Amino acid sequence: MSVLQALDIGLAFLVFAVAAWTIFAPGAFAATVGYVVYGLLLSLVWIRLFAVDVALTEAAIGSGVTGVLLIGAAARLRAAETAGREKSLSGLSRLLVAVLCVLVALALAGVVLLLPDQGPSLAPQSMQHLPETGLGNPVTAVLIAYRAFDTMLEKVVLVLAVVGVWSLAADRYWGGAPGEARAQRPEPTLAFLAQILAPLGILVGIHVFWVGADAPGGAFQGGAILAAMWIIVMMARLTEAPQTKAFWLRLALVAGPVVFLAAGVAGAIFAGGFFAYPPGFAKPAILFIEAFMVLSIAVTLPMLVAGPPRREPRR
Amino acid sequence: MTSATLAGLVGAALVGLGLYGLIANPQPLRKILAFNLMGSGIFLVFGIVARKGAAAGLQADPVPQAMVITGIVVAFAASALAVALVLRLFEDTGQATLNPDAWTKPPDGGAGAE
Amino acid sequence: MTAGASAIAATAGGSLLPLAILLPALGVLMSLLLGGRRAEWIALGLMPVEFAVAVAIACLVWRSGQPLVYTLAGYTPPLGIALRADGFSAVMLITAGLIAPAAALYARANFATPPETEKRAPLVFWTLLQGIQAALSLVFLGGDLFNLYVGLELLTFAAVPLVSLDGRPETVAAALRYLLFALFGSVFYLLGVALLYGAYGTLDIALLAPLVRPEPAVWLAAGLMTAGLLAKTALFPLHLWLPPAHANAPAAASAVLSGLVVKGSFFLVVRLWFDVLATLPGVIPGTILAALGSAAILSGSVLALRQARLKLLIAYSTVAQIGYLFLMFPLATGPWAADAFSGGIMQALSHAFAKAAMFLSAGLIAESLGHDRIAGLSGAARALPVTFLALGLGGLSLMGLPPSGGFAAKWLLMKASIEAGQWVWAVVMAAGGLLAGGYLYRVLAPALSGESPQLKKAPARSRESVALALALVALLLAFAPPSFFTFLQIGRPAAGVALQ
Amino acid sequence: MSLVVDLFSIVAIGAGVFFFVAGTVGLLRFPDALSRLHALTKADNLGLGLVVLGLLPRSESLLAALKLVAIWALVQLAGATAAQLVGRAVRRKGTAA
Repeated sequence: MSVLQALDIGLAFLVFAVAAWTIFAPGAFAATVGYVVYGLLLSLVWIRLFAVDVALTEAAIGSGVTGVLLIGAAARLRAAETAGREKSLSGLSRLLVAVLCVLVALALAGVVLLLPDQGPSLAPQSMQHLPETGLGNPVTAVLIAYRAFDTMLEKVVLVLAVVGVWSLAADRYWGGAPGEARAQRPEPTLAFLAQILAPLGILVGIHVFWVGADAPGGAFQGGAILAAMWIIVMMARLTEAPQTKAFWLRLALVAGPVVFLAAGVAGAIFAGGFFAYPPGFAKPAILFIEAFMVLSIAVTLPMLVAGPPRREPRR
Repeated sequence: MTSATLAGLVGAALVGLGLYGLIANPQPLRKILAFNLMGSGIFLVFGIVARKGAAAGLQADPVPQAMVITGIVVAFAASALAVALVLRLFEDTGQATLNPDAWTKPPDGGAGAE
Repeated sequence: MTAGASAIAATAGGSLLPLAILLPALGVLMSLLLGGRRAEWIALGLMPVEFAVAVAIACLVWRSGQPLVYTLAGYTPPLGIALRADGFSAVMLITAGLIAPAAALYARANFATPPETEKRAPLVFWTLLQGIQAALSLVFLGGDLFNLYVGLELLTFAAVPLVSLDGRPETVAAALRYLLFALFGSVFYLLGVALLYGAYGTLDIALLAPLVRPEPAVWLAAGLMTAGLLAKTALFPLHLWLPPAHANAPAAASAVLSGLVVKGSFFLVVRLWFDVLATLPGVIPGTILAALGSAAILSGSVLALRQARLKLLIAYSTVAQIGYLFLMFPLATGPWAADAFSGGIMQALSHAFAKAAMFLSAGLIAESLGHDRIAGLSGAARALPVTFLALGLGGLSLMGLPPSGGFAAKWLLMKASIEAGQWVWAVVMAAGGLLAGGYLYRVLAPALSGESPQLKKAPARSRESVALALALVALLLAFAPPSFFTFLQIGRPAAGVALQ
Repeated sequence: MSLVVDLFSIVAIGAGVFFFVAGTVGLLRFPDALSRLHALTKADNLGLGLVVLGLLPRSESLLAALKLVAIWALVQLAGATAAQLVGRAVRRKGTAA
């Protein structure tokens, strides 16, 4: 057994152990913290699978932003854990559920072991058409060219999620701002961190987006890093969340999907098909669309974390 | 055993664990955690499918990778909506429970909104 | 199988297919951006255009006798994504294109925005209604299993917040439970997608169909995807989320949720077993589905009989009527297959219109009386004759009495099951019809007798006619000509043949 | 020359790992939050610092080396902030559990 294999097995056990902790930990808060650790370990697994783009996304969104969201919720729900007695399942049904879950996992493991070592693949086709897109990173090409339709609609999913979260506001708060007001005296430590980190993070985010055309990275990952910076600045209460009725906010939320959709329709007019790029202009067109997607992701994720409006709108 | 197969087995185990948490854990927040865990197990299955599709000079098939990226973003959006619902429930009732008694109270109409 | 080159090459007029999805998607984005009353105007303005697109798609399918195909971004599958419209898709598109505007016209009274402001419920309603339209178009037209996953997620995100629109805690809890079931369904579906890609390296339905072999990965994928879709369709025993969710939503939203949204995931179950997995031996899985369907028919009807509130009764009747949809699966092999298929689709259509009509009527009843307690409905039909007519005509279709679409559906299914020698489904259907008669009698009998009650406010004629029109469509389906059933078979040469 | 570099890397990374292990043991075994915090910051500071130091001569380019140093600096910043916040929370609660 090589050292790398030993490390792989160690990592596998660690991931499994932390995952089991998030399911079985006695307190919800502890379980949530476990989940964040789990997400970071998982990005290491993704690196071992040679999927660096996914590793970046998992670290930034799967663990990072989701972690902030869930820890925030767990902290606010701490009171509920002691207040409400939950009806839990009886011992027998727990056992039945456990048996079912073990069966599903075993069946899945069996199928995974049966998969051939060299499976079917679209890698050759992805590489064959890569020059048409002018990109160097095939994952970005799949997201923004070959399967552009998926990606555009997934942006619409994010917009619907924002509408859904906002819909949970009380009527009188509609149009107001979510989250807490800007503090007179922000928490000094967090403010210090935010002031140093945010400029750096913005640079890193734009960098990750920019290199995504040719190297691991891209609009999702870059946008998520920018989003994280805004979240930190809001957490430090250096600034407050914008009013949800603000036109600039709405514009930033929908800019990505609208530009993507418009480019898709333009493709039907100028390039012979919906979401097709004119030959020779593919790369500038893709970067143009991606720039707006970065903006929308950077605004959407913090808005989803911030939750529904909680203050009355100002005139 | 290759690291890809190992990751696949971890994925299978995560799906099992997540499914258990989703069904057996009564607290909504824990169900959301379990859903995320199960989701990431499924993404790992995509991951080994991608890794086993290494070809044309690529270490992994880019198509499943792109699907995972899409999936991670959708899973986050789903968590955000679920968390917003749980918090709203908690603010209104002081509890965050899916106990059916909470909504089968005698009706007051159901005349629609407004 | 006609898969291969012809199934993935774009056809003339195919560019209508992305339009059917992109128009409502653009409506969602613009409604949020411009806000206020403009959301309503955008929704109402786009609906006729979207309906025209649906009709145009149906005409093209009809004229060519072949499915309409479009490949997006100029990349053919497996690398690119294809959209496909067969007879079934076209019919479902038109159904959605009729019911969504009906719900919208009805909802204008509930979700009006005063000038110069923006209100929460109207903006959310008009935006998400268009979200549901976009999602359903994608579900009906998608030719790629992962693209369909995105469609399912769109549908979930558009549907769940409608349930909790009025913000009472029980509606929030119902929405949360709905979301958790839907997410469970999504991840199971997605896991199946991963396994199919791992086995065959493509997710395009037309390319996948001839490759599929009965092997472990495929069986597991089929089981997981079906279970996930059943959770979203609310087939027994995964139906627990549906009654509180559909009963607590505003009436216009309930009509869309019960009439259309559950049909989206049902549509994908049909796609899965009739198109993707057509080469698998489908008798045992089909029998399991039909057995669950039977359990749904009986348990849903019995529970509907015991409800105290009209909207809950109608919601439980949805649980029962969903059961009928699954009786077509064990009958998919043999000379009766075409009848079974037609019957199943007819049930989906007639239930969509009938249930939408009933929820809209129930909403009018609740607004007029100030409550929807069944015990307090005595004499109400005298005060609200048109509303109760719509409710009753919708109920006719649920019971399966002639002349109604529900009768046509149940008659075709019954004929197929008797020809196939599978009597048990016919018995279940007969029992379900009787039970449906029972729960409708509970509502209609007291409403038709006794003193006419004082109305809090009289319902608007226009809103009553919307409900009545939907109920009439459910009736008119009974007179569907044979060519309609031929149309449903377009794009489906495999059904009945490949299953041998 | 390469032997010296290898030796340097091994010693530095080994020392780094030692501090990580010590920090982790402290985290698990120390009785109260503040002393656990104390143990943990040693792992952050010295452990990661020594690992980075050991990796520096092995980096392929100056840019890669700078990235390594930047990672260390960022972890310093994040770790210090987190320790501050945890410490303050402990003091506010009054209990050092």
